[in-house]
Amino acid sequence: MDGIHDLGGRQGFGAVAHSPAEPVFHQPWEARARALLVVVAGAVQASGGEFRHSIERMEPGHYLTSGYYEHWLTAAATLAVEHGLVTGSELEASAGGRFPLSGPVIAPPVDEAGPDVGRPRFGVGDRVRVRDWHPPGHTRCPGYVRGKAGTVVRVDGIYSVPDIEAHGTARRYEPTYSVRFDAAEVWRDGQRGVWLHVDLWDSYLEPS
Amino acid sequence: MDGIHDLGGRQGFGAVAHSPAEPVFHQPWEARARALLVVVAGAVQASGGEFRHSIERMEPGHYLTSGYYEHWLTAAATLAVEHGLVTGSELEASAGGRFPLSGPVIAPPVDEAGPDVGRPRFGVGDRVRVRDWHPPGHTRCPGYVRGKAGTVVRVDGIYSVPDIEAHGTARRYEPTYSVRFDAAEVWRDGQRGVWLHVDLWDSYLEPS
Amino acid sequence: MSSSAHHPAPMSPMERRVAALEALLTERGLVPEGFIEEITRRYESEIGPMNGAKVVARAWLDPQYKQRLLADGTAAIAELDLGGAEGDHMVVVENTPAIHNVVVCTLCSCYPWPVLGLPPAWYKDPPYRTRMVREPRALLAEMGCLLPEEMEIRVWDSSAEVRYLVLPQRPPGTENMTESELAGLVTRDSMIGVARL
Amino acid sequence: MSSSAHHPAPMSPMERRVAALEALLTERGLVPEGFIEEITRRYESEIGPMNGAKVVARAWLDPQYKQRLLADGTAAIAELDLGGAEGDHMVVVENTPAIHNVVVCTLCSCYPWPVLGLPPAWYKDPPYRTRMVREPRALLAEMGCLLPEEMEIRVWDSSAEVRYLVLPQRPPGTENMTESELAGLVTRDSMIGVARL
Repeated sequence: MDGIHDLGGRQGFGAVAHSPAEPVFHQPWEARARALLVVVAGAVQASGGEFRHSIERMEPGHYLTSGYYEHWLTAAATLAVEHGLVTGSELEASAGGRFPLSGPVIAPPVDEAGPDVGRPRFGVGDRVRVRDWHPPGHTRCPGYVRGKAGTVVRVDGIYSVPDIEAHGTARRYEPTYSVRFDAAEVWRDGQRGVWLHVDLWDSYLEPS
Repeated sequence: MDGIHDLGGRQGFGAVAHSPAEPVFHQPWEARARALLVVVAGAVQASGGEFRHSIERMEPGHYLTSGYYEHWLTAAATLAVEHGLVTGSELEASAGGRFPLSGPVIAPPVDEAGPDVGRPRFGVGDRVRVRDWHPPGHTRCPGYVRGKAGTVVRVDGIYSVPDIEAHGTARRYEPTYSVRFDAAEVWRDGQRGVWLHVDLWDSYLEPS
Repeated sequence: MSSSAHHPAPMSPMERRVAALEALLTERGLVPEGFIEEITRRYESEIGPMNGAKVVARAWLDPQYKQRLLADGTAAIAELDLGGAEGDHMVVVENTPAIHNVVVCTLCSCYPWPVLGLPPAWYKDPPYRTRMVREPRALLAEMGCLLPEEMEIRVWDSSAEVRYLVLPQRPPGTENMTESELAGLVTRDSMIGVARL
Repeated sequence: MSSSAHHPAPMSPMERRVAALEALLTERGLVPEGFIEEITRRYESEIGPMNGAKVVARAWLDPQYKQRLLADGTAAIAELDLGGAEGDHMVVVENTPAIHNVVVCTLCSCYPWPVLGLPPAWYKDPPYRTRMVREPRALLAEMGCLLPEEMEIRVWDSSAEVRYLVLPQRPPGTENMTESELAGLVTRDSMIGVARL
C-alpha cells in the first residue's frame, strides 16, 4: 500500500524535535494504550504484518497529526473491532465521543501463500534490483528503493513474508537480505559517501 | 519537492465525498480568503510556481486536515510574510491566536535559469521517458510518472518552467507535451484500457 | 435590535485568521475598496458550469463549431465570449461510445474556471486526486458512473498550463431540443468526466 | 481529602478512548489483573539504553567479545542475559574513524527494545523517518553530530526482522576506566547513531 506511513525521503516535515533523554511514557494513558495493543494482538492472534497494517490504514490526516501511542491505540481498537471483540459503537458510547478507527483493508485476502523460498537466491556481493511495483496491501518494501539497484551485503534468516501474513492465515517463508544502495543513485542529488541499507524479502528482488 | 501535495496514486484516503452541486463558497470567510490571495499575489508579483509552492510547503498534517481555502489563506499569509508585507507576529496578534504558516523553501534559489528551449524536441507519437529525479523545489512533474515511459499525444505552447519561476526572478521557457502512459505500466496492476495523460515540460523528459 | 445583535456568534479560528490578514493588508492600503466583494460576486454568479454547458450544446448542434472546438478549444470557446484566467489554454476532449474522458489535477486543483467555475470541494480533496489516476474505473463506478468493461478510459492530469473540458455525448431523444434546452441537460459532472449523460 | 479529589481534572479525549477500550476488554475478561501495570513497569524500569551501554562497554574491554558481537549480535548480547521481543535478530554495526553508522525505521518505528528500551518520540515521528534516508549528513549535523566530509555514512533502515545497534568508538582518555565507568559514558543517541562519543 502506497500509504502515508511510507515516509522515507518525503519532504516538508521540518526539524527533528530531538531530546537526548525523555520519559518512556509522557502520559499514563500512553502506557495503558501500549499494553492494550498487546492484549488485543494476543487475543486475536494478530501477526506483526496485520498489526502494522492496521496502523498504516489510519486516515492519513489522523496518522500525521497523532503520536505513536495514539497509533497503537487506534490499531488496538481497529483490530478489536475487526475481530469482533468489541464494536465501534460500544467504543464511542463508552468514550463519550468520537473514536476514529483505521480504514478498511483495500487489498484482496490472500488464500494461497505461494511456495516458500528455502534457500537464498542471492549471496553477498550480488547485484539486485528492487521490483518496481505498487502492492495494494501491506508490504515492507519501502517506496524509495523500488526500481533501484543495489548490492547484497548480508543474508539473514528465513522469515514469514509480511505481505502474506497481513492478509490471512496463510504464510510464506523467504530469506531476507540487507541490500546497500548508493544514496546518490536513489535521490539523484550528487551526495557522496552515503550508503542506504534496506532489509528486503527475497520476492521483493530481481537479479540486476 | 516530494511533498504531501503530490498525491497521485497514494492510498488510504477513502471515499470521494462527491456532491453533484454545492455552493461556490461554503462560508463567507472562504470567499474573502480567496480574494486575499489575489491581493497578495498581485502585490508581491508572485508567479504561479511561487504561489503553488507556498501551499506545497504547508506542514503536511495541516495540509491534509484543512480544505482548499485554508490552503489559499495559508499561502496568502506565507507570501505576505516572506515578502515583508506583514509579520507573523502581527498576524498572530491580530488573529488572537495561532496563525500557522508554510515551512521554509528547502531548495536553493535559482539564479541561472539556463537556456530556453524554443522548439519542441519531441513530436506526436514519440516515445519519451520521464526523468527519474527528486528535485527539492517546486516542480510540476508528478511522482507517479517519474522513470516511466510514455507517448507524446499533443505538443502545446511554450511556457515558463515552474521549477525555475518558483525560486527567483529568472525564467526559462520550454514546450510542454501531453504524454500518454498505460496505467497498467505505471501501477503494475494489470488494469486494462486505461490511459493516463500528464502534461510535462520539455526538461522533465528524455528520449526513450 | 435583538439581543443577539449585541452578542454575535464568536468568530471561528479561520474567521479570525482571515480577518487578521484582511485588516493588516487593508491597513497597508493593499485592498481596494469593494475588491473582495466584487471578485466574490463574479465567481459566485458570472462563472460556472452554465458556461461550459453552452459550449457543449453549441458543439452538439453545430458540427463545424464542434470541429473548431476540438481543434482549438480556447479560440472556439472565445467565440461564446468565454475566457480568462485558468482558461487561456483550453483543450476539449470528446467522449464517444468507446472512449470516456475524465479530468483531474493530482498536484493541486487546476480546473477550467471560465467554463466550469470554481472547482467543487471533492475535486480538490485527496481522495479524488489520489484515486482518479490509479483506479479510475473503480472510482467512477463508486461515483455512479458505471462504464462497460471494454470502454477505454482517458484520464487527463492537468499538470501544466492546459485546462481540460470533457465534451459529453449527446443523449439520445434530444433531436428536437433547442440549444438552450440542450444546455440545460449538461451537468458539471459530465464536463469533468465523472458522469455520462 | 482535598476538594480537588472530588473534582478530578476532566479526562482528555485520548484518556477517554483508552479508558473505553480498556473497560470493554476488561468486561470481556481479556485483561488479566495487573497485566497493564506489570508490562508498564517492565518497560519503564527494566529495559532501556543502560542495557545497550553494558554491551558496548564489554565490547570495548574484551576484543574477543567484540568479535563475537559483530559476528552474531543476538548470541553475544544474550551472554549478558539480554534478549526478547524486538531483539531476536540483532546486528551490531561498528563505527570506525572512517565510518559512521545510523539506524532508522522509515516504515514504522522498529527499534532494538532489549538493548535500548522503547524508542523516543522523535525517532518515531515523520521528520526523522523522512530525512535520515534522504539527507543523513545534513540531518546529523542539525542534530549536533558533525561529521567530516570524507566520513562514510551507513544508514540502516530496519525494514525486516533484524534490529540494529551501533557500536560507537571508544573515546580517547578512557584507558583506565572500569567496565561500569565505561558503560556510564555510552549514550542512547550514540547507539542509535545520531551522536558520536
